[in-house]
Amino acid sequence: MTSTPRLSLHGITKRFPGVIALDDVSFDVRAGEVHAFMGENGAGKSTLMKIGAGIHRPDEGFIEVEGQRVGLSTPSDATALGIHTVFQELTVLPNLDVGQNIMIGQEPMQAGIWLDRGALYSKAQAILDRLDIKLDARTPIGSLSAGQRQMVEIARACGETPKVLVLDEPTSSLGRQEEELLFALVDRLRADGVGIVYITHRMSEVFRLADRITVLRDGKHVVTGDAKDFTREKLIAAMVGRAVDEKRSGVHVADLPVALRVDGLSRGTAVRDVSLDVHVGEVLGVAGLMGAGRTELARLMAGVDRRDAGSMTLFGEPFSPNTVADAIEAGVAYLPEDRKTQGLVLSLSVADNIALPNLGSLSQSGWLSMAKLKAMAKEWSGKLGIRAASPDVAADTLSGGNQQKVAIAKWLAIAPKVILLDEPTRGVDVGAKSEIYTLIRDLSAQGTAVMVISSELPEVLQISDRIAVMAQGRVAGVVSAADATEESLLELAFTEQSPDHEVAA
Amino acid sequence: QDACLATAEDLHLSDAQLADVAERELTFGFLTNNISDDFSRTLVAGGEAYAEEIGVELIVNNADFDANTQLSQFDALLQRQVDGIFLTAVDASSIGQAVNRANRDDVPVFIVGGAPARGDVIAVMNASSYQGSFDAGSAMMDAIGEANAQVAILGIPFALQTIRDREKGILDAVGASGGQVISMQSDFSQDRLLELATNVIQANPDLKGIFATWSLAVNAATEAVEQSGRDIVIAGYDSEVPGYVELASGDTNIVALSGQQAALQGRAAIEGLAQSILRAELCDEIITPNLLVTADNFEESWSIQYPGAEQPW
Amino acid sequence: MTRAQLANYGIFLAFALVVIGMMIASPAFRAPENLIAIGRQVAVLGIASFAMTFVILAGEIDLSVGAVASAAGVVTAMALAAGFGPWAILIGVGVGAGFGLMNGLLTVYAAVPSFIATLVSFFIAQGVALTLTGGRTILFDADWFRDLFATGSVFGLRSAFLWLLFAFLALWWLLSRTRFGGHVYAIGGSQPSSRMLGLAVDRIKILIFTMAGALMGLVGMILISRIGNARSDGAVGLEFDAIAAVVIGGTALGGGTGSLVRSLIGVMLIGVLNNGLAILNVDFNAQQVIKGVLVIAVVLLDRWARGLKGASA
Amino acid sequence: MNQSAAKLLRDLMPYLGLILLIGYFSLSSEFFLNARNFERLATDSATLMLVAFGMTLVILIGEIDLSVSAVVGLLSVILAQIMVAGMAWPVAMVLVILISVGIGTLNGAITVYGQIPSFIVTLGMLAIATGLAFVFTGAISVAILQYDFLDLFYSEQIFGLPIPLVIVALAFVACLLTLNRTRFGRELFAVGANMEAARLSGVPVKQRKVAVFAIMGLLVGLGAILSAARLGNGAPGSSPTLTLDAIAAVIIGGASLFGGWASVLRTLLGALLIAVLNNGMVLMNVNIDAQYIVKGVIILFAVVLERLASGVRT
Ligand SMILES: Nc1ncnc2c1ncn2[C@@H]1O[C@H](COP(=O)(O)OP(=O)(O)OP(=O)(O)O)[C@@H](O)[C@H]1O
Ligand SMILES: Nc1ncnc2c1ncn2[C@@H]1O[C@H](COP(=O)(O)OP(=O)(O)OP(=O)(O)O)[C@@H](O)[C@H]1O
Ligand SMILES: [Mg+2]
Ligand SMILES: [Mg+2]
Repeated sequence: MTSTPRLSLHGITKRFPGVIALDDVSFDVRAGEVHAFMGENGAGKSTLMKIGAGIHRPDEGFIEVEGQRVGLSTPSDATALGIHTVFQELTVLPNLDVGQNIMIGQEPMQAGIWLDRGALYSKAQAILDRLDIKLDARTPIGSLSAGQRQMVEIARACGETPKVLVLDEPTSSLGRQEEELLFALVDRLRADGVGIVYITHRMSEVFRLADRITVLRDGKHVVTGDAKDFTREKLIAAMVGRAVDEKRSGVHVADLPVALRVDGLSRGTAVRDVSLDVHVGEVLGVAGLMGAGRTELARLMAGVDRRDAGSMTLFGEPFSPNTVADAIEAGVAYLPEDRKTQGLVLSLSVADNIALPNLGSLSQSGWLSMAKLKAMAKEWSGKLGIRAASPDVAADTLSGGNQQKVAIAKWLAIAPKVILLDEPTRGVDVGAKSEIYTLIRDLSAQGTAVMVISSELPEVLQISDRIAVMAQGRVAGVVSAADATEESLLELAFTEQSPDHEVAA
Repeated sequence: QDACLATAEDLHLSDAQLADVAERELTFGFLTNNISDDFSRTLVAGGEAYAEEIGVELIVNNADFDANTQLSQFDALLQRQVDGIFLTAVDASSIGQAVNRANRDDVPVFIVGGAPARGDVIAVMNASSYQGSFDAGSAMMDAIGEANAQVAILGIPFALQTIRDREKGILDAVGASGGQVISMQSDFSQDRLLELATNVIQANPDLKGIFATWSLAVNAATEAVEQSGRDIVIAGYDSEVPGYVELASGDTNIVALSGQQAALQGRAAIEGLAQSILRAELCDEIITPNLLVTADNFEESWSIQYPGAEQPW
Repeated sequence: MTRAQLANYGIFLAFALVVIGMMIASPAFRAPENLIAIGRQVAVLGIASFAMTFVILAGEIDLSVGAVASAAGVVTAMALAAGFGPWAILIGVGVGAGFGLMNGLLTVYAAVPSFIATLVSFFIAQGVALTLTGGRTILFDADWFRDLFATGSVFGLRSAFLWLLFAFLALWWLLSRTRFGGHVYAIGGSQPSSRMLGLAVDRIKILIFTMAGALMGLVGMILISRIGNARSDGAVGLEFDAIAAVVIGGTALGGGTGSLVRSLIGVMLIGVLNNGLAILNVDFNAQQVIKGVLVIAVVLLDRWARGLKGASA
Repeated sequence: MNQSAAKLLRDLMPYLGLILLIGYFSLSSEFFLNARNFERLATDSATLMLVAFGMTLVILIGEIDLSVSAVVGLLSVILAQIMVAGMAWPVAMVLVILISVGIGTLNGAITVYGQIPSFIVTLGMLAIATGLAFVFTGAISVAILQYDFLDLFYSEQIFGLPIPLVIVALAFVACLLTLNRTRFGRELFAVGANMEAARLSGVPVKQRKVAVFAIMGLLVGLGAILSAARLGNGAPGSSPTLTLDAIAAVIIGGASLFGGWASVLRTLLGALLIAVLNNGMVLMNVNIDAQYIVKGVIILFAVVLERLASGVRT
């Protein structure tokens, strides 16, 4: 265990225009350990690992692999040395299929010149099977969910057993079963002597997996130590620099007026005959396995997709949005689950992103008030603690967590009556997470009806008043959060597995 | 009418006029509608050589068949305060607005390709597009020698006045000898013209002749007929190097090509502008007659059409 | 055929409809010699479109195609005329590859968008060709060369068509049966991701442009062999037709999706329309209108078929 | 002081190519730098400018319009023919603009609702408009003899400025304000950069796209009128390079061919670069064959400078 580290980064400093992302940071990972790498959004975790992956060049400092000093000038230099990385931003190529994605760069050849397509798919399939990932190698990526794409990414990195595996927030888009699959995989690879760097914002994962923990704050190294020497509170304090109140908030009595009523909503097989009420001033959690239909339901409620059947009322009035604009008009906001492709226009500035759904209120007969726009951006950047050089920088220069805050800010700014949040804390650090929870609480206290879709059961339990559990497109049950446990929710999530129910409707 | 200068020869400058011209240090603009054919090049070369000889500075520009570009170039020349402008118009009627401006600036304009819709030019110089094409067409119909012969026209998809005159010439020639035009196809690129000619030959088993309205069409028709192995005669407008080589080979389907006297026109361009500046009166139209180039007279025609140039065959 | 399968064949179906329509309308069209002629006629556009397919798949564009092919043709003809013999072939391909390399280097290392980089090459190649030819037609006398690239035939198939066939097979293999080809798609799918995955994005792009340039050398040689002369405007507008063929085939501008077979269909569609409408003696201007409407209709049918797939998934 | 000088230099960098070119021509030709030449430059390139502004919007939303040069030809033919038929020029102008907006809207509607690339739709429109213009005229340009119409655009002035210049200036300001100061403009940026995110933010993506094509139609219509007035006739095929020049102006201005970012101001400078280059080469009597090479090298030089500048900015 105390042999030469597999990978060590020494005294790394990295500057971007206007930011010092990393300031003299050292980090190493040994064979057969899981080294958790923690820190707030924008602390510099991904940047450090991109240096280890040969994507960024450090301004100062150097890199050693198994004690040998190396220069990593391209990503292939790193992979050649056995350092494989699953990046935070998905790098699956959307126009290829699963097998091609897994084997890219190491496609099997015949006679040196012919691509051996048979071998390509059988090898890729073998990797998928070995990792217990239930996917066909010939499936086009376009038809996969975000979680499935993430698994493809992991399969690619683990294709040939790496020396060092870097996982940057691998569970952020995974479902529960896939998570378990990943944890088992990590355990197996550790046993095989792989050095694993594991970046996450989820405390439970850290304590479940890590041997050592390193914490980074504002680009500076804070502490490195054995996982067993940390407590939850100590870890949070190291990351945030203060204690964070994680207590579960008081549960409301759901004896409140109905804001949005959903009655028999259906679309294809994804959403089947769903009826729900979202009350004024309550937080309705929606739990379920990946693919249970939660996102599809929210999209129907927000006018993104057209429903096949069913109806809705908003404060008793018929509500049948045909477009998102209709929903916004009526005061219903929807935060999509994927901020990169749906939530944000990454090339636009933070201010423009926040303004986008608010352009109606920021303009008078079409003319925009730039002063109002700036003020709105400033106000919400401040309220959510968005870390950006200024509201005028492009959203894609922000860290993932800060991007998520921008995506939420733009919907809060419309002052919605009903807000549908799909995975609102995906990729968000503990500090910010608790801020978002507080925000959600405040919103509901101020009389906004809130629906939160989340794949993290602790989160659902913590912030909801009631929880609806979906399974195979149907609502399997609605329970009071006070009475629910992770186990009881899971049990509901697994109901209706038998096909007999298909005819029930 | 009899007071005006009517032919290219009439435009020649006397020694006294030459001395006057040299003293004035004139600058002329010379605009061509394109520069990638032998006609334009010879025209420019003729103009440049003579301008040099008599001490006139020449600004040459090419419009690449773009009427708008030609107009901009015309305006730039006015800006440059040239003493006269000669142009082979992309579209004579499109230059009228600029000619009007030139009139206001008192800059004489000498044009090839028809009178502009507005403004006054000192004269329109024309090769005999209609007559040349009628003559070559008649030669073709004679060579075919049968009534109701089917012929095709291969052309340029363009609003050039000269092309329209050529088309009229051939239509009249065919009509006069009782033939019928069964197909008219056009394109810019030599390769596409070859394709069109091949297709037309393929589609019409009774085709007896092809009339090519410009140089590239002549090349394309020659090649297409050769490749088809059919007995189809060719006549055309423009006699350029490939046409001469073909005629010189002794084994050709070309019966006649109508050749413009580009070098003569180039020189006349300079002379006409100089005459106008020296206050001579030019007739409205100055015709430079075409040559009918055939297998019998090609050597002689060459030396008239391209004086001093090496024989390419 | 299931609906999902139909979806992938929409373009083929649409193409087949056009061909059948033409066959019914014209006996001359369905003559075997004519069908063979179409194959020969699309050689130039075909090879250019295949090269363009690679460029577009990688998310770039090449506007220099026509000018480079013309320049390569001109240089080759001059080399042949100067007695370089077989070396002329190397020179022609070299000129093309040189311009392609320049496109690649400018795009990759000077961070100039390929639209501009290749526009610049377009201007330079055109200027070079014009300067070299002086705007005149270059004749060369090398039957072996013309036979090799266009006029010779094996089993009744012209060599131009055989080059098309050969280029198609070789490039199809390269695109769908080699690692390189896979990476072309990857780059088009997402350039940032491809970089993070360690693909040699820069090198692949330079290679694609250079290969496209070299293929333009081949195109230039086929062009001059078909007609037997070389001109600075020999392949004018080819880039535009090639991009159109590729996009009509269904390859997305912007990169990542498409195929060589689809481009071939796009090329054949244009070839059949050109040939068929000419053979039917449709008025040249009406041809344009018909082509415009048909192109939109064909692509609509293709999209409609793809929509079926979306609906059934 | 020093810092603000550095900042000024940095802000000017993208335009350095144009500035250097103008400086060079001014020093080399006594005829270049004067009001009359710039007036001519502006009136001569008015159609290009108008079309390039429209193309900026079209490219911004990730689309393209290949039909403009053919449509300008067709519209000028229609304008000339209805004027020859006796219609008063103001009515004829309005009619032509309506037709043009119709063509633009049709391009947009087929693109959006037929879900086929605008490249194909406008390619088809290019062929159709070319064919129709030639069919209508039999390839013979139609002279416009209503001299008050011609002189209005190319002799008379407003506030001492030629009318085409005033029209271009108004269109420029309108496009600039639309893009940067209106809801519609902001939405276009989002549509071009990420259509799905824009849709999920309540932007009616389809309507916006069709609207952009309609605006393109309006500008093309104006451009066609100016072109007809300038040429004094309706001429099919009169401006074969218009489309490519307009797209080039937008891309030289730094926009991506695939959408998401564009600037009308930068397009204006791109178009100016092309216009100044063409004008200056005539004034300086550059050899006709060498003109192509000079043009290529200068465009390259200007764009490299511009890219260097954007590298500095991020
Ligand atoms: N390409 C870039 N250009 C400019 N700034 C960057 C770039 N990449 C990262 N940064 C900045 O560097 C800092 C560190 O970012 P990094 O992505 O490493 O954070 P992180 O710790 O991974 O955060 P998260 O948990 O949100 O993923 C941030 O301030 C970010 O804005
Ligand atoms: N991109 C896709 N292509 C095809 N089917 C999909 C896609 N995404 C989801 N589905 C299907 O739609 C249904 C509902 O998926 P949805 O995304 O709404 O589930 P979810 O509960 O929100 O899960 P997730 O955790 O993935 O967001 C499932 O049957 C799923 O398989
Ligand atoms: Mg990160
Ligand atoms: Mg979901």
